[in-house]
Amino acid sequence: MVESLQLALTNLLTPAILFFLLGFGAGWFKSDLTVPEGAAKTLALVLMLSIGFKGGVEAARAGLSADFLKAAGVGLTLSFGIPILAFGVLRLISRLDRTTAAATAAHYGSVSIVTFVAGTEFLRVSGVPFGGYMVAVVALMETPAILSALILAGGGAAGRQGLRGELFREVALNGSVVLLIGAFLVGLLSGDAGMSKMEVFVGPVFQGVLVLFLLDMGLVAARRLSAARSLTLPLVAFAILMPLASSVLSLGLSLLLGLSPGNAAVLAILAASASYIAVPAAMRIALPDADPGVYLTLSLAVTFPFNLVFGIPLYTAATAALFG
Amino acid sequence: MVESLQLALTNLLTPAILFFLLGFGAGWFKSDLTVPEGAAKTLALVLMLSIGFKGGVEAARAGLSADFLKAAGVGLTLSFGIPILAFGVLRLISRLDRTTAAATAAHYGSVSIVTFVAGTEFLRVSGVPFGGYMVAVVALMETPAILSALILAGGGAAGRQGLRGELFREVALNGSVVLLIGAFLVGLLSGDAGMSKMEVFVGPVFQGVLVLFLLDMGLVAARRLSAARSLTLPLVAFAILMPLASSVLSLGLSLLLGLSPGNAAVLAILAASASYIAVPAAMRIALPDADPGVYLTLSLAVTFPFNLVFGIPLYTAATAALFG
Amino acid sequence: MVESLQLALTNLLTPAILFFLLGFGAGWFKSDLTVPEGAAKTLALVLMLSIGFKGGVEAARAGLSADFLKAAGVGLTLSFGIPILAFGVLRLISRLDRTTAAATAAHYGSVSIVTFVAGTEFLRVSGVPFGGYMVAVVALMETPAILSALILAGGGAAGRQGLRGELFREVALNGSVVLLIGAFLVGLLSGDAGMSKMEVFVGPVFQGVLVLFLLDMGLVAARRLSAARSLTLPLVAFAILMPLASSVLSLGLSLLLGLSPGNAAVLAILAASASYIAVPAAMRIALPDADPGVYLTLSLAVTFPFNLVFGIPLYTAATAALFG
Amino acid sequence: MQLSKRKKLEIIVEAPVLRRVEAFLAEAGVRGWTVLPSLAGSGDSGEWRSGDFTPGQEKRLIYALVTTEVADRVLTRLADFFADYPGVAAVSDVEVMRGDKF
Amino acid sequence: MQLSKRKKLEIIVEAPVLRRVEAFLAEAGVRGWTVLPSLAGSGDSGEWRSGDFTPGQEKRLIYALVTTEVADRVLTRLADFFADYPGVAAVSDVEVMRGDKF
Amino acid sequence: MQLSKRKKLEIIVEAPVLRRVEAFLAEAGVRGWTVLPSLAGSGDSGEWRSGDFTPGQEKRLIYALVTTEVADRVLTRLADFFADYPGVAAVSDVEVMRGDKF
Ligand SMILES: Nc1ncnc2c1ncn2[C@@H]1O[C@H](COP(=O)(O)O)[C@@H](O)[C@H]1O
Ligand SMILES: Nc1ncnc2c1ncn2[C@@H]1O[C@H](COP(=O)(O)O)[C@@H](O)[C@H]1O
Ligand SMILES: Nc1ncnc2c1ncn2[C@@H]1O[C@H](COP(=O)(O)O)[C@@H](O)[C@H]1O
Ligand code: NA
Ligand code: NA
Ligand code: NA
Repeated sequence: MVESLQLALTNLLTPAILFFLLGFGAGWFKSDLTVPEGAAKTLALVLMLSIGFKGGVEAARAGLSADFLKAAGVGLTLSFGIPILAFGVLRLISRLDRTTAAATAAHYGSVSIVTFVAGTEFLRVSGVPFGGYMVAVVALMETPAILSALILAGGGAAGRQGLRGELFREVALNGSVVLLIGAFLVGLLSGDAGMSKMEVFVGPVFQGVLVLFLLDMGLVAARRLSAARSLTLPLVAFAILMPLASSVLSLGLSLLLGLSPGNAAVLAILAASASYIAVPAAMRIALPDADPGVYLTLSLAVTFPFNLVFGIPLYTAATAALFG
Repeated sequence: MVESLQLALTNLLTPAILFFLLGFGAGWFKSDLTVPEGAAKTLALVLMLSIGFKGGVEAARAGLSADFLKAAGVGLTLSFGIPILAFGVLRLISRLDRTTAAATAAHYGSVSIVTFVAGTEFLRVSGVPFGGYMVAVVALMETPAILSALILAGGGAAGRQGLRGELFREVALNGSVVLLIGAFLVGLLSGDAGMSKMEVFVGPVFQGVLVLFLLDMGLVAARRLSAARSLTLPLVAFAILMPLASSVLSLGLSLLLGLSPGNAAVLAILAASASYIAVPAAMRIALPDADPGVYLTLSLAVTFPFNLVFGIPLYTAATAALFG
Repeated sequence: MVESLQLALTNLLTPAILFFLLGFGAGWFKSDLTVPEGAAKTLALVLMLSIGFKGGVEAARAGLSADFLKAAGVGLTLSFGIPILAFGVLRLISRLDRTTAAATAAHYGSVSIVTFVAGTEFLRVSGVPFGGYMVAVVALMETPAILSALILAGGGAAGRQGLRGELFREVALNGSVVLLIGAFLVGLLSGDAGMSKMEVFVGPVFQGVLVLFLLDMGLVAARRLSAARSLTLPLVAFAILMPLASSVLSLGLSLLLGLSPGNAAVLAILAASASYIAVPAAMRIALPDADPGVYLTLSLAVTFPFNLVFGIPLYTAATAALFG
Repeated sequence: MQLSKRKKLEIIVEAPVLRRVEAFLAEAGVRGWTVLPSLAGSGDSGEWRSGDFTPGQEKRLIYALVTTEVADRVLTRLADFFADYPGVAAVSDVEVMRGDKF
Repeated sequence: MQLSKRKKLEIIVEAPVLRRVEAFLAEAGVRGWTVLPSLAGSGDSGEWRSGDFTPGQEKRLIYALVTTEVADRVLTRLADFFADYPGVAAVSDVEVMRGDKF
Repeated sequence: MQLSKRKKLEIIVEAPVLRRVEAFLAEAGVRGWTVLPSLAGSGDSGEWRSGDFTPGQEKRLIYALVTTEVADRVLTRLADFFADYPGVAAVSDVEVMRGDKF
């Protein structure tokens, strides 16, 4: 317990988290500090390329264990299932229309890559080992939630408007999924020889890129939050309690299937995280009537900071308690 | 003396300075070489994040000395005071209108972050120690000059137009000040543990970023200079003699207060430097009638190259002579 | 032979090549993965700055050998001569109009910097030494081909339209030539002292930048290829056989003049490579009637991938066979 | 110098549907157009600002010079489109050189 | 297909004052607008070019479709504004679909 | 509030020739203009899309408010230009404030 608290404090004093808080503060007080849009996109590319590649090299070293299939199964189940739960809760506690509730639910079924990065950094510092192949599980969890949401919303505009192709491409060929899986395969194929060329880039340079990206995320989250008009108390409560529920659900499934503690912790973090890149873009095509003021604000400006600062140490401690 | 000359030559043959000269040459001969705007802004962010963070970590190691308060006092005095001197000189020797003279004066009271970076690199190579907290002094010196200039100009358009809020935000929440101070605090809080994660990024990667940024500064300075229409001899003389005067002023104050030689050298370099990012942006809101063709050309295309190539070794040698 | 095959396979399993193939696949299947334009341009700047600088430092270490003059002579001859051969072949085998044929020919006389980078990486892995000054030969070979093409096209619109100045600037002060030569001189002047500051940036960071750039090249090449309307079988055959012919020509000249095997291999790779940055920009001014759908598709989407994946190991093996 | 009367279409839509609208233009017989980026905007569906992380909400302005008949065909097609998607369209009179290009 | 006559406003101002001008629009009752970036320009206050390091001088083009009355209100407000700040404004006739949107 | 009738020129050309066309404007007496970026386009010389690596094919839209005589001079000069280079130009009626600026 004391140890958990100490680790949580260590998490808080990491440059990455501190720069996120700096960005948040600067955004909240309307500083004109901004990261150019092209730069933010490029930083995201570097993050995905690096974590995919590192995961692939590690998977090449360790080989695929049976745990991979189990983790993939749990991940897919959660990505499909969480939106149904989230949709039910949202309809019950808020006055969101059906479409916006479905779109929001999709975000919580999918995952946040930066939360994954921060979470795995924290697990490493805490000395909790997990499989490099978990990167592939991240990619698997990105899109099923979108299908659940479409069913919940009773179909979308994309069909009527002949935009099915765009939607399919957005979902199946989504840039972040392709890059994550692709970089994973590159790492798998080029192995330690490849790593010898890339290790400075995906290691210490990556730390700097992460810090810059989190600074930007802080700015953006704060701006979104302070511009939010449609934020009600029930919605904010949802954005904090839903991740907790999802992580509990995930830990239960992991216990049931006998996953390793490290992989279970990663899955709990992924389950709790909400998408803010892949899913919103898909929603603009699939459900253009849904209100981005709701779903982006909740996932990006409430759930993401919560997970980053409090959630990650919490899910890790819970896993230790349950699996230890 | 011989040693100073040798150090000055070493300064000239640094990749950073050579790439600046390369950019300057390419810009002067109208090569189409350009650094994309978003990239230039991102490089500036990386520079400020890195120097702020490094300064904070060093300050955490060494603790705050009494010299910090003295240096801050000298810095604030100079930032408020230099514009008054500069304004007087400009009105005397040139035919600049009141508003343009005041805006130009503001630039010379404020500071240039890249000059600071190049200066401290030079001091390190020369073996002159100074306090990591000087980064905080840089941030303190950025904005007081703007207030002096507003008073000298007799108020600006911002008040009439209901733009006071924008101006305040531009000044007090200016992105570069916020990032510099924020990164300093991050470094202070995360200390050596944080440094262990960031050292490659803020060290060797920083060198590359600095080189790219100086290449761009060279391009931009040369383009500005060759497009300058409003450049008269008295103005050019001002842009070279004003930094000399400011550094002498700064050294005098430092001697008076008994600052350490290293900190006095840093202050002399800061006093001599002129702003070309924070202040011009504020002037577009506060004094839109002032002519950017004057103030940007002088600070960016005359004073900055002068300081980079000749000024820094000069101020360092002068400090050594006075304090040695 | 076995060794060559093994090296070719090593080439294929390099992260750089694998990321190129990943980009190509993502582009072919119309994934929305993209590298922001500003980022792509910045990556290109970093590549040129790094290889220029490294070449300069190596040249400072080794001194200029007589081989440099010979290599420069071969390079210039090829850049002037290859367009004439290419133009003849194109007019013979395709129905391209005179202007488009001339513009396409110019691309094959000039060189591709990324092919040079990948080629020299391959030579390093294969243990084949070559002169650092070959970077200067790259710069020499960039532009003569444009002059040949203008003569072949019987002059262009630039003269009629008073755009000769723009054309001259595009050719003589072309950003990539200036940066390459400039960075080479910086490396030459700052030598090992400069290298000690830059080595992480131009070394391991460079590897990451190269990987990102090749990912983007893959995306772009595939998009171009799948959008190509004007691609006929003879043109595709040209884009594959022309590099082979050029490399044979280059190897012949190198043998004749008694170049070192390493320099001969570099020249063969350069001869085979086709421009897709400097020359197309010049052609939009000089020969605006020429069809970019032809020249860019051939050089970028056919010749570049061919050289990257198959050509480089092939030319290296051929050099070894001839010079060994 | 000879000028011909044509129509100018300006259509603002969200980036993810840009290709779809470009397809409408091509089907309606538009022979040329240019797409401009945008940085911010406001409308019935709320405010947005590039850099505020509003993926999918960035707008594009499509600028096309066309004949009156083509303009009518495009607008008819767009009426359906705008029933579901945010955006606006406007048409105005212009004069162009080389009228046969349009 | 039914078109309504409206006015198009095109206002060019510097980036730092953009939010202020957007506030004018909102006050004057403009219900929607779009902001476009720009790369270079020239005017009474000199030439500028993005990338030439002219912080605060980049221009924004605000594009707004409005009714005649709203256009008048905006222009009246801008007359004051342009007394102090660089920039230009133009108004022209357009036809739009869904006239009730504006 | 007093408005004056002027002409609006919109000229689309490729980036490498932008400075040349800006020189035409200055020669023809245009006192101010603004250059906008573009992202994609289509025309007789084919389709292009920024990010698709089409160096030299990116287009710029030059926006200039001018008097009728100046518009005529610019268009006359451009007629020659467009014989060799891709691009389009259109002119339309606008009303501006501070008519003496143009
Ligand atoms: N009256 C208008 N004038 C210019 N642009 C508009 C106007 N109305 C809407 N827009 C643009 O179209 C987008 C979607 O509009 P809307 O359908 O009203 O939500 C807005 O975000 C603006 O960028
Ligand atoms: N006649 C014009 N047509 C188009 N844009 C203009 C015109 N005049 C000025 N501008 C733009 O408005 C900015 C400020 O103009 P000015 O207030 O005349 O200095 C210029 O830099 C241009 O971007
Ligand atoms: N009718 C048009 N409306 C708007 N832009 C056009 C039009 N025709 C051509 N363009 C633009 O001008 C460029 C060159 O056109 P073109 O000369 O027809 O090849 C195209 O790529 C478009 O960006
Ligand atoms: Na989730
Ligand atoms: Na100063
Ligand atoms: Na070649």
